[in-house]
Amino acid sequence: MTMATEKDINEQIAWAKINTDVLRSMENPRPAYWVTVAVCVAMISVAVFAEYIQYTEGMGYANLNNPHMWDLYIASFVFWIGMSHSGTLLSAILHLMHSDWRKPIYRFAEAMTTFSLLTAGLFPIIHLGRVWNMYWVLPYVSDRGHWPNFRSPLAWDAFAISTYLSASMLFLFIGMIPDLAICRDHGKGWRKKLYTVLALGWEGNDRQWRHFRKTYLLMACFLIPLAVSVHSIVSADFAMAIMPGWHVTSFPPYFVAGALYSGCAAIITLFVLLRYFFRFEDYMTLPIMEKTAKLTFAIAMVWTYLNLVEFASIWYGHNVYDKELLIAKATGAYAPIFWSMIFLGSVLPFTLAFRSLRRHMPTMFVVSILLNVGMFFERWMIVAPTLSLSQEPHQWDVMWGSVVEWGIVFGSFGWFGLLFLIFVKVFPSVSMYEVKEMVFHRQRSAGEEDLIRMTDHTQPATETAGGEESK
Amino acid sequence: MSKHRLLALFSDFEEAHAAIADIRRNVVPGVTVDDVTMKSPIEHPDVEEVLGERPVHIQKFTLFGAIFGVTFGFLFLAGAQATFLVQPQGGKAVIPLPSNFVLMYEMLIFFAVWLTFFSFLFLSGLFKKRSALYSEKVSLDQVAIMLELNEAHTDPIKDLFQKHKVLEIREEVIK
Amino acid sequence: MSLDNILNNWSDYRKGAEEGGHHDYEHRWTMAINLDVCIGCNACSVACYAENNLAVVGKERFEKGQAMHWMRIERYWDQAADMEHPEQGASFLPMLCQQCGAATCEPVCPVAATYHTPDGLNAQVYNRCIGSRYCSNNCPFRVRYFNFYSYYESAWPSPMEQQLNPDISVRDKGVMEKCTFCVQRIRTVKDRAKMEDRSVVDGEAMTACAQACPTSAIVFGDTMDESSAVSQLWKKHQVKRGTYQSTRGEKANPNLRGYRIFEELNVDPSIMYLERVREDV
Amino acid sequence: MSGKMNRRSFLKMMGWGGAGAALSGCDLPSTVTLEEGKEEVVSYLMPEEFVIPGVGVWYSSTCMQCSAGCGIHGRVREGRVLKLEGNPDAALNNGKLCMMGQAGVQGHYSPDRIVAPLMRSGGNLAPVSWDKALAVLNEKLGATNGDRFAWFTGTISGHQLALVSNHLDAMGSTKHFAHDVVNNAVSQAVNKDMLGEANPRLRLDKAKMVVSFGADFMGAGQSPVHYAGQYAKFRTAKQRGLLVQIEPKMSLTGGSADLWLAIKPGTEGVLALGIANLLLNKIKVSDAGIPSGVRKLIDRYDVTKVAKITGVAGHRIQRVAQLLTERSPSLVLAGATVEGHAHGYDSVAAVMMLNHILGNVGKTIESSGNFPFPQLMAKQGNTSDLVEFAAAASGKKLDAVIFSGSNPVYSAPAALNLSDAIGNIGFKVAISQFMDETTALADLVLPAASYLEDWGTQVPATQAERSAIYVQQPLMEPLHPDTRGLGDIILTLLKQRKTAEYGQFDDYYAYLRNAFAAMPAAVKKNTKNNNEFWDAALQTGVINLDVPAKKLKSTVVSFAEPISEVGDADANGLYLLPSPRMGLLDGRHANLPWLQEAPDQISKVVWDSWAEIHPTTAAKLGIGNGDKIKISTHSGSIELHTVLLKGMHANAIAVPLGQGHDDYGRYAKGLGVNPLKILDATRETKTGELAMYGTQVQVTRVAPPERLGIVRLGSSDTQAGRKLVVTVPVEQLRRTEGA
Repeated sequence: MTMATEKDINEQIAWAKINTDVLRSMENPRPAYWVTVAVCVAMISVAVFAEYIQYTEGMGYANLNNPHMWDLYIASFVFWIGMSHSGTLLSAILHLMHSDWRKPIYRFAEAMTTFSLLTAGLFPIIHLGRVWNMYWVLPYVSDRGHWPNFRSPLAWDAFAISTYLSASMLFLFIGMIPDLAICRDHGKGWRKKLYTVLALGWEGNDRQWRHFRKTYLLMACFLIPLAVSVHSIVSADFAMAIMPGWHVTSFPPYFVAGALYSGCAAIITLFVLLRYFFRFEDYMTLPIMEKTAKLTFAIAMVWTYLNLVEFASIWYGHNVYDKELLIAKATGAYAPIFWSMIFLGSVLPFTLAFRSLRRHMPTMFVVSILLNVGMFFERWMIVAPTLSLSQEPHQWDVMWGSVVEWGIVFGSFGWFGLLFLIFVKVFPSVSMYEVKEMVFHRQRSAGEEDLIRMTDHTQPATETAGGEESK
Repeated sequence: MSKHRLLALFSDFEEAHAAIADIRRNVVPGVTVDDVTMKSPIEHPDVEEVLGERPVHIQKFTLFGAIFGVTFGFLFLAGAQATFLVQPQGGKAVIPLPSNFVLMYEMLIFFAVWLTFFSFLFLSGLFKKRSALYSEKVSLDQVAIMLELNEAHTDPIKDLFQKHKVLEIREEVIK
Repeated sequence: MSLDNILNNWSDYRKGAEEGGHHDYEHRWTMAINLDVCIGCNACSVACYAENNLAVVGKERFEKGQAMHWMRIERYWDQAADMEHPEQGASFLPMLCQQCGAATCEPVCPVAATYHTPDGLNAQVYNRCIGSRYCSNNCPFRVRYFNFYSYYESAWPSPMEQQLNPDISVRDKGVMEKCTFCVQRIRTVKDRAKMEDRSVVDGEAMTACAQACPTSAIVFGDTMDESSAVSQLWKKHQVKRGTYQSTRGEKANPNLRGYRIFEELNVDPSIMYLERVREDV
Repeated sequence: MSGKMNRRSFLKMMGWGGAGAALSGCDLPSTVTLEEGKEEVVSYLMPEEFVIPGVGVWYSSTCMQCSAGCGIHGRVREGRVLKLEGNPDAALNNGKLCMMGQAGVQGHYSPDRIVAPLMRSGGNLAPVSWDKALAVLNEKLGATNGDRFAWFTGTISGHQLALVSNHLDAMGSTKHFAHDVVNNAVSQAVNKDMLGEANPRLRLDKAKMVVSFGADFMGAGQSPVHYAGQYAKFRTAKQRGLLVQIEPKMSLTGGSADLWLAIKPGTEGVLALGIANLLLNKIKVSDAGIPSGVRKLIDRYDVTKVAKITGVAGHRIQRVAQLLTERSPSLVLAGATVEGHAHGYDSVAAVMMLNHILGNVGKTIESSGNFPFPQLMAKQGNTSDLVEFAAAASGKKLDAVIFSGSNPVYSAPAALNLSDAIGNIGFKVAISQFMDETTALADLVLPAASYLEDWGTQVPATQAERSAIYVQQPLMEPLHPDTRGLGDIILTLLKQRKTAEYGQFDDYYAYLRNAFAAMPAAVKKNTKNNNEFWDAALQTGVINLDVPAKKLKSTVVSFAEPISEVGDADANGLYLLPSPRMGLLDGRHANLPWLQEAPDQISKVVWDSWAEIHPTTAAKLGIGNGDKIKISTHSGSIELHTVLLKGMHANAIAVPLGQGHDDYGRYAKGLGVNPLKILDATRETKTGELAMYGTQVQVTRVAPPERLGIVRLGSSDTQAGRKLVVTVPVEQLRRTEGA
């Protein structure tokens, strides 16, 4: 109950200060910003060069081979798709649950969703042997009577990702319109022109707000089942195959949990960075960090549980192939990565259980990054060991990616970073109008808070009592 | 008689509510609450209480999009599968329901989301030129009440606003 | 892409469904490999290189696992685990695409580049392939080979390109390929039979591996032709087409040597192997 | 060359020989005819006669990839040969073809072929015209005579052999060295002495049991495809044949054995004596016809002693002896690993004696009859000729030598010092397709046509049930216009010496036609005239001969104790087995990428040399799988990586032949090592063959495994519990399929 005394946000904060703080963060990039941009561009150049080699010379330069037809590209694809789920979680699920503490931090999480989708979408393209024919997976009318194979989970991916990308971009954009209007009202020069166009003539009248609220609610309603389906479909890429270690019925929830997990961890990372660099201490407050961290911890435990479910069902299922693979994961060539994944994914999150650590930004930064390393390993451990150890023992092989493959994976972080860096300087990374709403509502309900808390506590007690009585 | 448009800015939300409540109670005859537009920097709480129920039709478009997505999805997929030049199973068409359901589900969401978005763009009155009375304060921290009324009613309304501690009143004449 | 097409396909589909499945094959190309006489000599494999324009990848790429042998001879030591010598020799297994009836590679291809022909073959359409490699990942036999590089220059320096079989293409980088049961030979034979207004005679269509095999361990033919050698073999060994579910327990004499690899995966392979026999001395 | 073939006449000739398969293939554009004297450019849509665009025509010919001489069909499309298959008319291979035969087209189309005559000037080989080359050749050959001139060939037969012999005659020389690393010269000598025939017919298909002492008859043997066909019959017979393979290193044939026994190298003869001992003394088989000296020798080797010497368990020996009496007729074979010791003759004799004791002669060993054309019969290569050649060369007894179809500089052990000795020969001519090690030392290089562009006849030493002459015809125009067939070249040389006899022949084709016409009528059955006979011969690719039946004698020669005293004291001694494999064989196919990429059948290694060692031996030497080791002998050392293999005797280390070329084109160069180089030049005492398997070596570990050290196919040596290859006991087979 000590927690309750601590406010998520300073309710007395002046609304004008919110505007100035956020708008300030969008202006005048410091040298550090440009250095980071340069680093990202350099990382992208590495990937572009690697892709050039791969494009002109062939996929063989990624060290792919007969059993290992997929490797890090697909692992990265799953990783980035997973990352994208955090935005949905924060903006849609918490929105529907009226958890208003999400408001200061959901904007950049949503941007992260979009950008990690844009990154994830690159990987299925990069991994294609004939990239130039990638549009063949889309259902377009062709005079040759060709269609994609709708039975293929990869074709489902194309549908799911395009749906998810458009929905999450729309969601991000719609949610940003009132803020764009603020930017427009305060902007100068090219920014003014840009925001005038993007704000679509928003003037905050009641009609617009009414429609806005409805739209936002409907979008959130669709986004949640969509997000769940997207990662389930991504898991179908594996679960629909008959390979040991892939043909797992618990994969859809496992993938969704893993996605939320890595997404939350990424939010923590960016939370710390934005709080530090943009001095958003007033908005990205410690209580909010605590809530995020607790959420992450809860999801980590769900993920751990699903891991155990998978292991147990394999162990007791007595499918020789699956069992063999599980043992090989734990003891074979991939064991260091496997155990790192278990440690980083299931043990390390216990740091989040400590209040002092949760409130220590450097720790949270390091931990969140390590959690995501663990989650990257998880995706790798889903893709690679199965390929290395399939039904046919003659083709068993352990493969480590080449410089080309790692270069492209490395570059994808640069690409994501660059998109995000551009975003924070062009768009408000904290939702100004929603922080105002949050402050407004909290102020208003401050007086009633005690009463509400009392009812909350007494209500269930009476119910239980009544229940017992009726028996 | 010329028509006037007034924009009153309030810093106190409660006062603005009270002002509208007065209009609603026909304190100034001839001016109804239907003429009032309320502008707010946040998704204004209790706006229905103040302005009364005003209709929103977006959900109908959403429903249409969802239904269209499912039906079109199935017809499209089945049609594509039946006319596939290369039939993946021994030259015969295969219309596999489980995978089609997955895709129909995606298409449901796809069309529902886009229709929601477009209906929002058009129904919410965006893409209009902002009136000259638009105040940037509205996007900061003040509530505005805008209403169109006959010249005769402007003064009583102004008085009403003054009573409710209006900060600023802007006025323009529209014919 | 016409209404006609839709209606025809639908009516065929419906008709087939009523008759308990929609497979009305004209041919069903099938193989039987007698492992007892397979000596593992590699003749089939090299014959396949010669017939099917397979690229030679070289030592470096072979080491990476990027070799293109559609037909590979696997060699296992079964006895040797605790014995000083493998006293019953080696176990050789010619492994090639099993042309599964319920192939796992087919449904996963996003562009339907691999599909089932009316001949019961598991065809790979090189032109359509975009190289997602999902099919290979989902092949329990691991017999799909991907063109990780362009081999025009490296595998066939002039004048070696003159040896290339013009009946089939040389695959460029980014395309999956695999054993086709020498579909170009089947095509020629079918065309000839059609021109002469007769049906295909058993032994007329012959894969390069079956033709080369010095011990005639490989028998290839059409199981729709009841009298073909391969039909007789399948019948003799009581191995039936269909998934494991539909054939389980139907082998009246379990001592017969015919079996299909990974039967339990329900993929309905078109290749029946005959068990290797050894005499305990 | 006056009889230059042009495209038209070539196709005309070829047309007659077409196997006819194509004619039914498609609607013939039959209206297209050739009007004489009217030359114009026509597109391929209106092709010349017998070229049907898009339709392959199969022509018969004979494979020259090894000395077996199988009949082949070559698929010719648009004037190019694309694919080789076995010729079903050839009794030898019955329409089947091994991997080496399949790869024949690659040698033909190799980018490394020599395309013009080369002459040494100022230390380097430089291109010259044929006229110049032949002028120099004639001049040099004119200046020499008698035994100072020699031919050095591989195994050679048919009319090419006849021409070579005639050329030697014309030169007044008797020196024809025929060298082949893969040979069975010792067995031939034993067979000659014991059966009266060097190459009797072996009938695996009639045998109920085969005991093979190191005979890799389906791998690197004398006629692998033929014996593989017989093996299939042997295995699928009503009573499934039983194969026992006894050898120090598991060969391809050993991989298919029911019982594979590892034996200490060089002790096979002792084991044979031990089996004989059991047969004669325990099972009481008659010892009729066994010389008393041999009988005494047999009695000296009881099972315990034999087991101790050979390393084969006593109960195994007893069981094999027992089975040999139960499964009659049987067949006992001796192979290269038995022959390749100083006491090779005695060992082989001891092994072959078992056939006599068991009464197999006449049942599973048949006479191959009197071949009607002895001058065409194969002159089989061996290694004693190599030793003698090296001696003659270093003794400066040779002025001019023509090399063809053999690569002695590559295959001679360093101890023979051949590459230096060869410098003593005044004029060295190489008729060769490729720049191999021998060709690189030649003074004059004549570019040979590939066997797919050349005429010829082959008479394989190993004949099928029906003896035959195998006809070789060009399957396409010469790929490189400046190459010439071997027959044409010899004919040109002969014309210089014997103008009267050979002047009438424009080319080898004309010579062959004449030779065919001259064959006795009995050969030309069912053909009306010479043309028809010629066409029939080309069409089937085979001239089947009725060879009068003959009876083999069944005797046992006296032989000495089949074991060397040398080295036996050293129980831990390691014998180097330079083993030829189906594939690269003796190294002649190292330039064919398909064969380089085809894994070794047993160890599955590609593109390299490797050393096979038994794991216990390796452990004793501190060597791990894939380690780099050094194998040294008196004559040098080689470094290569190991493959631990249980199919090895603990006293043996096997290194495959075929790699380690200094030259020989882009695919062969710089790969692996050549174990032949470090062999001792010990000779078999009776035949003078090189004792190839008798070299003892020291092995030391050099380095741990490297990335490209051993590149092999397949990563698992076991089936990991899968039902991939299922092995069932023969009793199950008997219940269901057998008698």
